[in-house]
Amino acid sequence: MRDILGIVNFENEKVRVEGLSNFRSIPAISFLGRYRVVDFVLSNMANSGIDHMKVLIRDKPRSLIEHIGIGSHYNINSKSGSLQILYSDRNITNKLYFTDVNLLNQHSSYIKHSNQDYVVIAPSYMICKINYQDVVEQHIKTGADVTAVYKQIDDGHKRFIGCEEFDIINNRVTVIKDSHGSTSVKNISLETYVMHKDFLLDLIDEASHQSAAYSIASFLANNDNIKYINIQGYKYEGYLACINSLEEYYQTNIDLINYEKAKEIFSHDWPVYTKTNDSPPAHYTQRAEVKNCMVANGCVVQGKIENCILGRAVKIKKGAVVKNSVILPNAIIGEDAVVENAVIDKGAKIIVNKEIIGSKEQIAYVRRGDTI
Amino acid sequence: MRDILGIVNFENEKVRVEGLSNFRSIPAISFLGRYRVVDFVLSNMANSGIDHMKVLIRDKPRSLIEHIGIGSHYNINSKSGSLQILYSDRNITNKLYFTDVNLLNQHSSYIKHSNQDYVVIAPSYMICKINYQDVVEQHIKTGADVTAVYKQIDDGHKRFIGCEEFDIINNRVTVIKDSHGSTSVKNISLETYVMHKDFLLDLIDEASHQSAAYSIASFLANNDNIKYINIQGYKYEGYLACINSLEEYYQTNIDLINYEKAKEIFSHDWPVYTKTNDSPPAHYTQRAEVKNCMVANGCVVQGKIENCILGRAVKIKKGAVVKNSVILPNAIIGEDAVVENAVIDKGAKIIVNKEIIGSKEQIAYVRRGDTI
Amino acid sequence: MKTEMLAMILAGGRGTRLMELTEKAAKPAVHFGGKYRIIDFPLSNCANSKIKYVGVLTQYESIVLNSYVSQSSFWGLDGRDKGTFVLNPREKVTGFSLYMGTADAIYQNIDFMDQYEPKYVLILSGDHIYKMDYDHMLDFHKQNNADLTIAGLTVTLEEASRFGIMNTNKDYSIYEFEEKPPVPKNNLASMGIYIFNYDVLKKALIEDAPRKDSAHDFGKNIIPNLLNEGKRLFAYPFAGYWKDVGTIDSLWQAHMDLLAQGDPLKLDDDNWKIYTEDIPTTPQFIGPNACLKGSSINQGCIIDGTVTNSVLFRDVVIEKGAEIINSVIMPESIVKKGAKVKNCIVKEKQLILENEVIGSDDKVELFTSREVK
Amino acid sequence: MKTEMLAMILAGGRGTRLMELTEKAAKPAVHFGGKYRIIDFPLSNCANSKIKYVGVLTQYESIVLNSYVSQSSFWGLDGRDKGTFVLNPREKVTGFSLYMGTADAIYQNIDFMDQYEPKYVLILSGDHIYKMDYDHMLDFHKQNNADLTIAGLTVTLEEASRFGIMNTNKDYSIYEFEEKPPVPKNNLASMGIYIFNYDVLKKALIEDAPRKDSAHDFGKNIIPNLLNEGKRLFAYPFAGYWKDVGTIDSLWQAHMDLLAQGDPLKLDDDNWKIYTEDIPTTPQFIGPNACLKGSSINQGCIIDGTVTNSVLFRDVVIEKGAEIINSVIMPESIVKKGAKVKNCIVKEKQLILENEVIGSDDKVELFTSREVK
Repeated sequence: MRDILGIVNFENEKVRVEGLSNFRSIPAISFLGRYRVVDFVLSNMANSGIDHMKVLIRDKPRSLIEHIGIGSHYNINSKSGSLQILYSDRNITNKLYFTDVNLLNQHSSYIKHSNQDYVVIAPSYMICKINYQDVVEQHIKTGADVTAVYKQIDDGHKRFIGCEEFDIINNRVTVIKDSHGSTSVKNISLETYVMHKDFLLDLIDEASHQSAAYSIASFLANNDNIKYINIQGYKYEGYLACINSLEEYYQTNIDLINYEKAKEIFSHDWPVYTKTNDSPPAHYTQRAEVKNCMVANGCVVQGKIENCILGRAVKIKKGAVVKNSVILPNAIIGEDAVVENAVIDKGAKIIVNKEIIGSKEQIAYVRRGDTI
Repeated sequence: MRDILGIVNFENEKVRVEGLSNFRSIPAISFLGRYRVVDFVLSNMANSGIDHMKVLIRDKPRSLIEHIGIGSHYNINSKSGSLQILYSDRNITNKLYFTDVNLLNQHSSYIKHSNQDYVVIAPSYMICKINYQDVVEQHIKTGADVTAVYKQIDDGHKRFIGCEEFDIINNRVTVIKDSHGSTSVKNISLETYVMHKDFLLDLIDEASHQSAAYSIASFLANNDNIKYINIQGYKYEGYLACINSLEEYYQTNIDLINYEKAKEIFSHDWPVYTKTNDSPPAHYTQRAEVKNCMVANGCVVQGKIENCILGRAVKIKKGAVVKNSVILPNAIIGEDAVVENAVIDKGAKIIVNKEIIGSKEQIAYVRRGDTI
Repeated sequence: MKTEMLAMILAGGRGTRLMELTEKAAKPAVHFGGKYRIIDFPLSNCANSKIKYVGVLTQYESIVLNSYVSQSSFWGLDGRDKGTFVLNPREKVTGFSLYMGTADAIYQNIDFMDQYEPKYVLILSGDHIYKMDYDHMLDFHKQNNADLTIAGLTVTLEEASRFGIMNTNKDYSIYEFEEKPPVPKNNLASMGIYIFNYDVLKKALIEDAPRKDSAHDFGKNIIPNLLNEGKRLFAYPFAGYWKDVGTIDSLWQAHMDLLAQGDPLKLDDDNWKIYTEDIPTTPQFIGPNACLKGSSINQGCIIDGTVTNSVLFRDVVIEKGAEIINSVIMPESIVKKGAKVKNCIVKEKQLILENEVIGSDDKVELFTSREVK
Repeated sequence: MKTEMLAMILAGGRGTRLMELTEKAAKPAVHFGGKYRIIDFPLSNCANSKIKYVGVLTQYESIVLNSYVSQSSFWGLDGRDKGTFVLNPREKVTGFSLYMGTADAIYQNIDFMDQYEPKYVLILSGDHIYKMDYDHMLDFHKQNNADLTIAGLTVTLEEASRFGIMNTNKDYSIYEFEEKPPVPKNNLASMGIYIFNYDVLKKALIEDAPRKDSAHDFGKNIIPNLLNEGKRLFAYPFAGYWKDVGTIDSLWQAHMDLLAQGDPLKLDDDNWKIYTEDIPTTPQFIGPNACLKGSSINQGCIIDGTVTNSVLFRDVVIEKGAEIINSVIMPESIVKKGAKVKNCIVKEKQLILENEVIGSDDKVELFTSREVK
């Protein structure tokens, strides 16, 4: 097993999960009840035997810093490993100039002085299950400059819009472009790159000289650069979702209620780690009716729930009916309230008898801590 | 013992430790060899039985976040206690408006929902040894709105310039003003306040309504406010230093080499905690000459040192002569180099034969990582 | 290392009445409440009462218990000035012997206790389910200027003869202590929770140790002796939920209490959490055919059957059409399609076959006979 | 809980030749190197070799050692999938007995090892000072497709008869193992560091256990038996600094080695740190009258005297005019004005009076006779 440096990247400036991302950064958003979005990439790294990680943060650092801590719940030991949060010391008011290249450039000495030869850079907002050791092995075997992970999809006309797609010839990535949903079958980029540490340092240096607005992805995508950089594709076959809008957030949650689907990312030999809270098991009263749900500990269900995700310590009161909804931790759905096709943010209270009804096309959203 | 919420405040915008504070925030500056400035206030809190702390950060958070972590080396247990770092989620470009009031206002729900009734607010850049339990006991007994800690000094014409001083009548603080060094005997504020949690919340609310530029200190100092707020003084008798300039930083380090003086802040029943690094003991070779020094672990001394503070893993090579200087961790003083009246920042290298000579009036400073 | 009150947990019990559940684990390591082990309760009580050092005295086959207890971080008892310590019998200059009784177990660890120079020592049992603030009990002990304070529970008069019974004055001072009296004068029972002034405890243990006629037991020897010597003994009345889960029936009953009484232990209380090991699992999946009523279900479970009045631990699978009634299913057990489980405790990692029926209407059964491969 | 290679450290030694230093502590807990305890070396080697689970087998009077070893965070062996575990003798269904020999100690903990389903088990001694990457040794073991690999050190022929001596072929396969041979054929000595295939180890231990004529010892019984059975045994040659500090003289000599050989253990190497307890102390103060030559001095020391070729542990005070020569001063000892200490090991918390002279020119002395009040 190789000693790899893991870098968790932030999303690009176009990504926005309407509502939820007003209150915290995307990696810190509650996901599938008991997790945060960032848990998946960090667990992939931990399960790949990576115990030196850097997490890049663009904004709203507090909730992410609190959730990640020093990484001990991702099996990072403070003596043998390290998890370092990299945040900009400079005031960058224009989001366009707040890129991963810029941030890595500020902290390049930490990359330079790390003991690891190879680096994997992966974004926090892609949900997948991947062993980065395999990517590094392929990278070394092919002698590529960069190995970029992609998945061939056939529903590109409706999903992964706004992601990047690759043209690939003989396994080499020749074109990187935005995915607009015009075709169904395409190679979606997981925005996950493996390269030698020295190559990354050169890339950062070169990119920041060429333009202050370059990100790693946009630098590689540039027609002049991609000609000279040997980017090999690594084909990923597993489950993939990208949390880049409220709709994708909602749909990914709902899709994974199905256990057969969820098995693609959850298995006992590849645990998804998260910060836990010592909550008691979920409790269902005599009047509970529950079908097709994913329920976190600490919940008390007295009403009816169907096709729902319940975060930690959610309370569903008597007579309440909740369908096709994502309820974030500590929210309370009052007696006889009705909630459908909604995302209820953390700690919100839906009062007695209230109806919150969205549709598949227009998900209803209730803000953090609001009482409605 | 009362359950108290500890808040570590940042310095006001006038404070600047020339050179050193370009690279990290003042609380993160290396101090007395093995410590950081912030260790003293955090240890005072830990030794006062406080295990819920908030640390306010204004800028350059990385090195402070790394040093503090989740507070385990200050005896904060992740189950029974908490250390939360509060950083602004907003972009505030004008430093004048980046006040403690502003930051606490952004995060006031964390204060509101804490289980503690009393709050102690203390700055990171004052070096002292104080049991906050005693201040809280006096606070409760006197029924004050605010209890403010001060020390009566007699060298005010040369030290603590730029700090605040109190006029006190019958133990009540009647005037708070800047200390300009015009008189010797005065009551210097430790910028340490005890108040009820509810009073703090009201104060934050009121201050931010009155002016966006108010800090807690400047709000209390306002002539209209101080009339109505019962601020009682708590007289502190122990050692006090304030790290608010390069000169004070240097002088405080050098003063504390004297063990009789240092005993005022170091004792076995009041440990100063810090993040450690598993360095071996300091090693002195056959040619070492050492007088009046404070030396951290990991150092190797082959030359001559006198009146110096050596940070962790500093190397003093053969023939080097270092006097009256503060050497930060990992710095190397090359063979036959001469260093006097200097502050050598972290990881700097002074090459063979080089002379770095400052004076008491003009301390020499070598920047972090520089090779000279 | 100095500490005001040190806790010592007697966790040596083989728990033979819990039968196969304790085959490889001591009784305090038995699973409880859908998520916990029994010893999580005294250990979490210690952590929440701000006790810093806890010695756990184990003896029998205690690999599972020893490994578990030594992970002090589970209860937030890790760190610079804290810790849990497993105390097995050790060889000494004077030779070696097993722990001969509750008092002897503490006696053999006087050197451990001395390290912390405690003013008070709290002695607990490792196999009781309850929440208690030992710091309040210490306040009570100090207010009474007591030498020994014993926590007391009001039991029915019928039950009283199974306990040590404390006969007290109005101020709760104890004038008589009767171990398992055939005709109890009173129904205030000792819970086996003691706060001793350490000097009094140490002297009593050293005096008791060489006595050939002593069972070296707190209830039978130490406490009566102290009363005879005129020491100040007080009863600390306790009112909350308390259960000794020493038999399969009482273990099952305690789980039914949890469900029927609406969280009598207040497991949901954020200010007095019961801490336990954090095992990474999958989320809890409830399938389209599930029917859940009056049940507590932990994370990692995959449920597509009917679960009524039951407690399911981590990673239990209940397939479509299976029915679980009034039962306790321990971690990683699998109940296949159409099976029926009634009034049972199913040990961890058990497999119930398709359409298998286990349990009966009139008694509680323990299922331990088929491990998952 | 599954792990590739589990480590088991034999730390039961009473260390009688270290005399009063082990009065209340087992030998592996003895202080070493200005900052460490002996057992920090094997434990840090395990941590640095990425071994996750370490069992530490203790027996004699081991409160200090048990408490110390159970703090797995000292070596970064804490966390979800890691741990140090103290393994005292336990009562079992089959009864109870002390560890009768090195092999019996491991045998009695087969249930502990089974939990982790290891492919390999690394067996170490808790009282040797060295740095070794056990992961490299495991690579060597795998490459040779060995059943057992024994780390070997080249000693002088005079010393050889104190060790188990391995007679090997060119490829380091062992054809003969002689425990303490009077006339050694070779000088490749066993360091008591073994990597076993777990299935081979388990079978050998189970077969050895009932044999009445066996000393249940690896060197005397298990290894010769495996050779007889035709198993593949290899010697793994080790080249670095290694010291058995079993006597006062060798403990002192090891400290002098540290000073004279310029850090032979590379304690300064950031990539292979020796981890230890982090005790908060004051900084190290060197006063105006100090003279320090060829010495290692830990934090918390306050020095105003002369220290030459000596190792000073945490919180040692050397007053003005006092002189320390070729000595080892353990934590919290105080040397008063004008005193002289030469060729001594001073136990922790000792007081040397004003102008007192201890130690002599021609031999090493242990000072343990006056505790600081």
